[in-house]
Amino acid sequence: MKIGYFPGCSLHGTAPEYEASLKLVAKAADIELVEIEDWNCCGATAAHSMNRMLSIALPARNLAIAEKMGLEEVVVPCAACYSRLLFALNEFKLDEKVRMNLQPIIETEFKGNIKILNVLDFLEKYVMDALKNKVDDKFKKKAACYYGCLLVRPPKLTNSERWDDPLRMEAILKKIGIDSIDWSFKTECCGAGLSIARTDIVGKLSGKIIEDAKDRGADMIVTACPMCQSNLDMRRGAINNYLKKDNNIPAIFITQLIGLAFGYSEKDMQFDKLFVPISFSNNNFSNNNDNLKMQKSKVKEVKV
Amino acid sequence: MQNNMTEIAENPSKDTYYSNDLQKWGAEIKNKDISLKELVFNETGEKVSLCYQCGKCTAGCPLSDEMDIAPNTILRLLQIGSKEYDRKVLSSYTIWVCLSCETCMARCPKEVDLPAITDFLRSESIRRHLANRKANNIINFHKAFLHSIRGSGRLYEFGLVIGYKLRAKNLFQDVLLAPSMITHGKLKFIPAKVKNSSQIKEIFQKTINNNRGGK
Amino acid sequence: MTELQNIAKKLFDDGSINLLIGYSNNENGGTSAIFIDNSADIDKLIYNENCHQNLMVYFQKPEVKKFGKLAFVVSLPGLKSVLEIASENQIKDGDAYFIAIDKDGNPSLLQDFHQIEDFITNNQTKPPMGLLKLMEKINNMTREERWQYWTDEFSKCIKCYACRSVCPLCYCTQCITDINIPQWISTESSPIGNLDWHIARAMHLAGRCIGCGECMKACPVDIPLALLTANLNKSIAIHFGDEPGMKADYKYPLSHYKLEDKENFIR
Amino acid sequence: MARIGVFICHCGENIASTVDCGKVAEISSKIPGVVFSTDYKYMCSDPGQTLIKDAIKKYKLTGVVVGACSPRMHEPTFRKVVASEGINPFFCEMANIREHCSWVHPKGEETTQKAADTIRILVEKVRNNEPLYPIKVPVTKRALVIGGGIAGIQASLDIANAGNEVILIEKEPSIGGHMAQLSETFPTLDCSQCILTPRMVEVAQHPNITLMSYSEVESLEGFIGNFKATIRKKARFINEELCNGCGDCTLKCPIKKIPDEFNAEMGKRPAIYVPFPQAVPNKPVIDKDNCTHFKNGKCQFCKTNCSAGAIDFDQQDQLITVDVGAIVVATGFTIKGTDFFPEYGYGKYKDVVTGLQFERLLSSSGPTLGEVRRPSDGKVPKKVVFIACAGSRDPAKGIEYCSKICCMYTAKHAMLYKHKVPDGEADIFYMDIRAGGKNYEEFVRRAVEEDDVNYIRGRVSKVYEKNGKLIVRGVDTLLNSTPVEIEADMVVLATASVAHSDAESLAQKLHISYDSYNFFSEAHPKLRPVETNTAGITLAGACQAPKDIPESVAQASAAASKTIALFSQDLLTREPIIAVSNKSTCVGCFLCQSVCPYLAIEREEIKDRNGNIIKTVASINSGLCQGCGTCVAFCRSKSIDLQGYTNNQVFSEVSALFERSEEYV
Repeated sequence: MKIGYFPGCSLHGTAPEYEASLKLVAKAADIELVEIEDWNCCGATAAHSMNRMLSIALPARNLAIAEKMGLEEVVVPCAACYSRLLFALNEFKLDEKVRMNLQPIIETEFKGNIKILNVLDFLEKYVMDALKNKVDDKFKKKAACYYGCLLVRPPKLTNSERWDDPLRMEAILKKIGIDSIDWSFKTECCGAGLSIARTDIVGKLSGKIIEDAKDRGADMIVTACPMCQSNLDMRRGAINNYLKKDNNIPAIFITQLIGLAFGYSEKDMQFDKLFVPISFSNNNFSNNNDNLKMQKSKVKEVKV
Repeated sequence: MQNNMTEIAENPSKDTYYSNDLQKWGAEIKNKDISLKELVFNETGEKVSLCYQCGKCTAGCPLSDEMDIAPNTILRLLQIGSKEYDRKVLSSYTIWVCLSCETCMARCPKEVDLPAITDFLRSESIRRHLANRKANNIINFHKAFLHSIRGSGRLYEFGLVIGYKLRAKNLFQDVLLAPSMITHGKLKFIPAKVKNSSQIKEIFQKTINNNRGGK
Repeated sequence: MTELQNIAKKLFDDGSINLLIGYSNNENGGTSAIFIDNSADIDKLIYNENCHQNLMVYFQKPEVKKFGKLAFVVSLPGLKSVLEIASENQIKDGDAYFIAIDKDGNPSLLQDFHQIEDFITNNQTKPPMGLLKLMEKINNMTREERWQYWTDEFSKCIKCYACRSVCPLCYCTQCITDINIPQWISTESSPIGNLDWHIARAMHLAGRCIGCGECMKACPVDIPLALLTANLNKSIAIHFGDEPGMKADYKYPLSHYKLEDKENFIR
Repeated sequence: MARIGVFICHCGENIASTVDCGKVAEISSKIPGVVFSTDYKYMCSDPGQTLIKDAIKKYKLTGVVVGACSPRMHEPTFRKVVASEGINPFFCEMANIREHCSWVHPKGEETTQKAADTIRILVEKVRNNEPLYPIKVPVTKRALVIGGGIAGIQASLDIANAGNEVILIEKEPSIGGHMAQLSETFPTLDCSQCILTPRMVEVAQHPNITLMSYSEVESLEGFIGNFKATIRKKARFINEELCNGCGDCTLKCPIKKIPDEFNAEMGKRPAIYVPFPQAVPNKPVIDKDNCTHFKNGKCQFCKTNCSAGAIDFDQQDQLITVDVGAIVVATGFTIKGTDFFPEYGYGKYKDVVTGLQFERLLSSSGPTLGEVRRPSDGKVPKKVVFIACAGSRDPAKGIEYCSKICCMYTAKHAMLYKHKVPDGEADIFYMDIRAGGKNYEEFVRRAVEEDDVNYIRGRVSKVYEKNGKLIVRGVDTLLNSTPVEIEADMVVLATASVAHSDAESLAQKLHISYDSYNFFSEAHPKLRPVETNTAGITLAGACQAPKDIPESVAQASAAASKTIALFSQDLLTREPIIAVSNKSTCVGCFLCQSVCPYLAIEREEIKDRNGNIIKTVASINSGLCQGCGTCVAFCRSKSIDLQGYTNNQVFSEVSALFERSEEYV
């Protein structure tokens, strides 16, 4: 079974572990991910902040190429890219002006028949069944499933039913024996859009998320978006700065966990790429002292 | 190049690249009778009159305390439709600090698409050279981002950060994160490029120059 | 003796029927209806592919009814009309025997509506391709072209009412076109009168027509009349999901409200 | 040969300012058969009526067309005029040249011409009219009241006190409705049960009232004065005649943990239960779904412990048919759940409750005996946040309309809470305060000024739990839209009032109309606010729209007075505008029967002299037929005609439209 795949810049940049784990999970479920040829950036917040048509045209080019490749579905693991691609497709379907103007801009024929799957759609549709009997004792850790904004919002676009209290990730994790906590910040914003320009805001928003997950006894935060994950994982400086204390709760991709359940190693799942380390090989988290030290020293330095 | 960059960094509204359609739309903008709320309706299809000022958008906004004007007040100012208030909206910091997290829209009892309105207000703000100076960093980041993908079709983080730093004149922020990103294999020095990069440039050319920003 | 004749003979012999309506060869080398009231004439009874007339049209005739116990030789469309008129309270279970001819030409005796329903379900046939093609062609026309097409067709009508006479569902003792106070439909074959008649006829058959196509075959000027009712049936099936002639307790969709009925199709 | 008179009314300036009335009269005079035609300023006035009478005498008129306002307004007036001159009143027709011409078109030649056309059409109708005679039908002087809340109780008592029989049916095991659940009532703060229970007892003891609790309407046939209702008396598995209401059975029931409906699921009840101590009738009911005996046949504790021997596990639902002359629908409302508001955490956090649940916490008969204690740990909450409009005025997730009662009960809740917990704090998030009622505004101000309730104008975006506290994140729009975060011990949601889930099917059973929210529709929003479009059926209380207690009671009395007025007559006079079938041409397809909304079409067997059935035809019950004409439209052989609007009349009206000739204009 072949399904289209749009990695987006993050999976080729800051989140290689997400791509690696997703690909191996797909392989385990007997799915071949076909990368969209010569894909381009979806434009992200910058494009829709500056120009609407640009924010439609950039994703639409990718969709048009995917259609041309004969793909019926395309997996978009990055929630931000997913949102932009879905938005472009939706506008193409609903706005006649867009339909008329798009073709000359992207210079490719586009019919709008393609289906866009986010990573949860993909896991539910193609991987869930293969996860039977994958419950493993080593997963006895409590997860805080973090969805962020764009997997669920705007509800009309994403078609999410329980957008304020989604339970899809929880259901997937349950399949591999991971219990999830009930918490309040599942769909709060982590501040990704201002990651570089206003790092202080990221510290505050992501800080609140990490604090609640920790307070409610989560051992790890599970994400399905490279932007969320990178903020929660890499921005510990700003986060700890806001929280005024250090936090070592890891933020991991859902695909990394599922990969483990399929029997891949932590090395295969590129656990080494995570800033805040986690390991399932023994019953405790490997609190790598070096890493912690690095976190601490960074906090100090940023304060200066 | 560097000079130009600096000048723009100080006042992004002077950046002619993102507002060179001013001439094209100039006539319309000169037509002062069109209030911003009508423009919002024409360009996004959103009716600001739907808002009954319950404030749920502001209550749910993760960034409302960072904003100079509360989201519901933005809608109220638009509803009144005076020139003074329109200007106030377009020169607000609010429209730039908005993260597009869509919480306001998802919670709004009247389903006003505030994120779509905000997107339009941003481009209109630049077009009218009214962008809030406090938002320079944010605007510079967006421009650096678009500059990066305009060039290579994909985001080149290292280049983006460098480009942004040049625009923002804030070379040392985040530098501390870079080494660990490199050691974790998360930052690449060689940009990945789209083969058909001329097509990407075309897309930029045809959209930025021909479109107001809204519908 | 053929199997068909055997069945008929048995019905007469045990006194089950007084009249059998079937097909026989006529002098013109074709087939026509034959009314057999005693077993002596049974050898005239035949069935072949030329026997298409829907004999159920005779069921409501007083001259036929007075015989009391009846039997009909019917193929699929005839049986469908039995169920349809049953749903309209015109025939009760046990009113007549039906010698059903399946698609291979084999006869079997059906006595109750259940058997008929099963027979129909097991012997479904597709409408002729030619008809479907013509229907598709007309449906693909613009509204103006369609109007022109039917205006042209109706202009040929000579108001002979053969379409009405052969239709097993046109059983009203007083047809709307026979009423003159008020004169709903003008009697002469003027363009407006023709249009009036065919629209009234089509609307009266909408959702009831079982598609035997007799109207079209009987038309001396070859107006493709069955298309009108077939297309109306299609619309009704799309909106209400029901098809006439399949069940004896068919609830006519245009007069029966179901909670799940769509109400938004009227725009 | 018809001799028709045409009378054009100016309606003061209403018609005359747009239509040239003189010209219309002149044009009309040229229609063949019209022997007299005139116009006059007020045709409905005394001189106008005299004018018509004089003309009838002088010109020996056989028919009259009055061109004036809507027949709804003055048709009875003019028909009476015509009848007083000895002509069958149905030879008088009205042409509505006001609503159909002058009010909707500009002044001009074309409008005048349309008026003239309208007159011509009616002249053609009158020419084809036939004399008709009113139909008299008897009235059953017994009312059916559906719903035993305060509205149904009030209506029943009023009708019964006027000397009429009443059957009051209630679907729950006890009457009392929502009012029985309330603690105290705004704006007087008197105890809800104290004022309600005497009425409940009065109902139970009234000689004219038959109370059927735990019963629902199964179906309804008939028409005003002559309804036939089938009522399903649900099996309560108690022989009500034997039961003495001692309550032993409820104490012995081993099942004790079923969420208690009366306490809005804040308390628990056994499987055999009386909903509340003051219930009327005070007889228990067995909840079959939760009873061990019905589940596996292993328990009969209640039966063995019943000294009266009243437990009857074999009881079945009973269908009871009653004849009634009028119906009062008082089925009330229900509370919309808050599942559609996941952001407020209802169902997820125990201390987020609905207004009705809070009402039970305040009530001395409630699960906490009137002490405000939070459901999670039984502690007295020191900070309670009330959220108004939790569902109302929210087209995106809830309902579009204002539920009307929430502003007041929220003020009351906050006030009562402060009275019970004087050191507690009460915050109310609101959008607008709607306190338009006698002493209502004063009540809300009292909450603010005397009881220190803190009103915050703004909506809450999210409620979440942190460190055992409920964090309420809202905004104060009066303070420059400042975000507000309140750490609360308890959150009360003023959920929306909505129609019952079965309101639509009840409306269809009763043949009454309902709006898009499934509230039942009144016949006219201003002038007939308690009647439905179906004659003989009236509405009372919140089944029509959200209402508070005084309004419900007022409407119940209004519905009762309509019913009593109906019962003051022995015979009802009905217009003879009914359908008749032609039995010789009817083929008996009974399409008419399947479309008749009034079940007025019956099957009639036509027999020959020897008694053999020749055919079965449609026959129309003149008592049931309402003259809607649906059957006429469906009859393929045109074997049904509507008296007063026969096919021939309508056809000639339509034909007349095409006959406008130059000479008339």
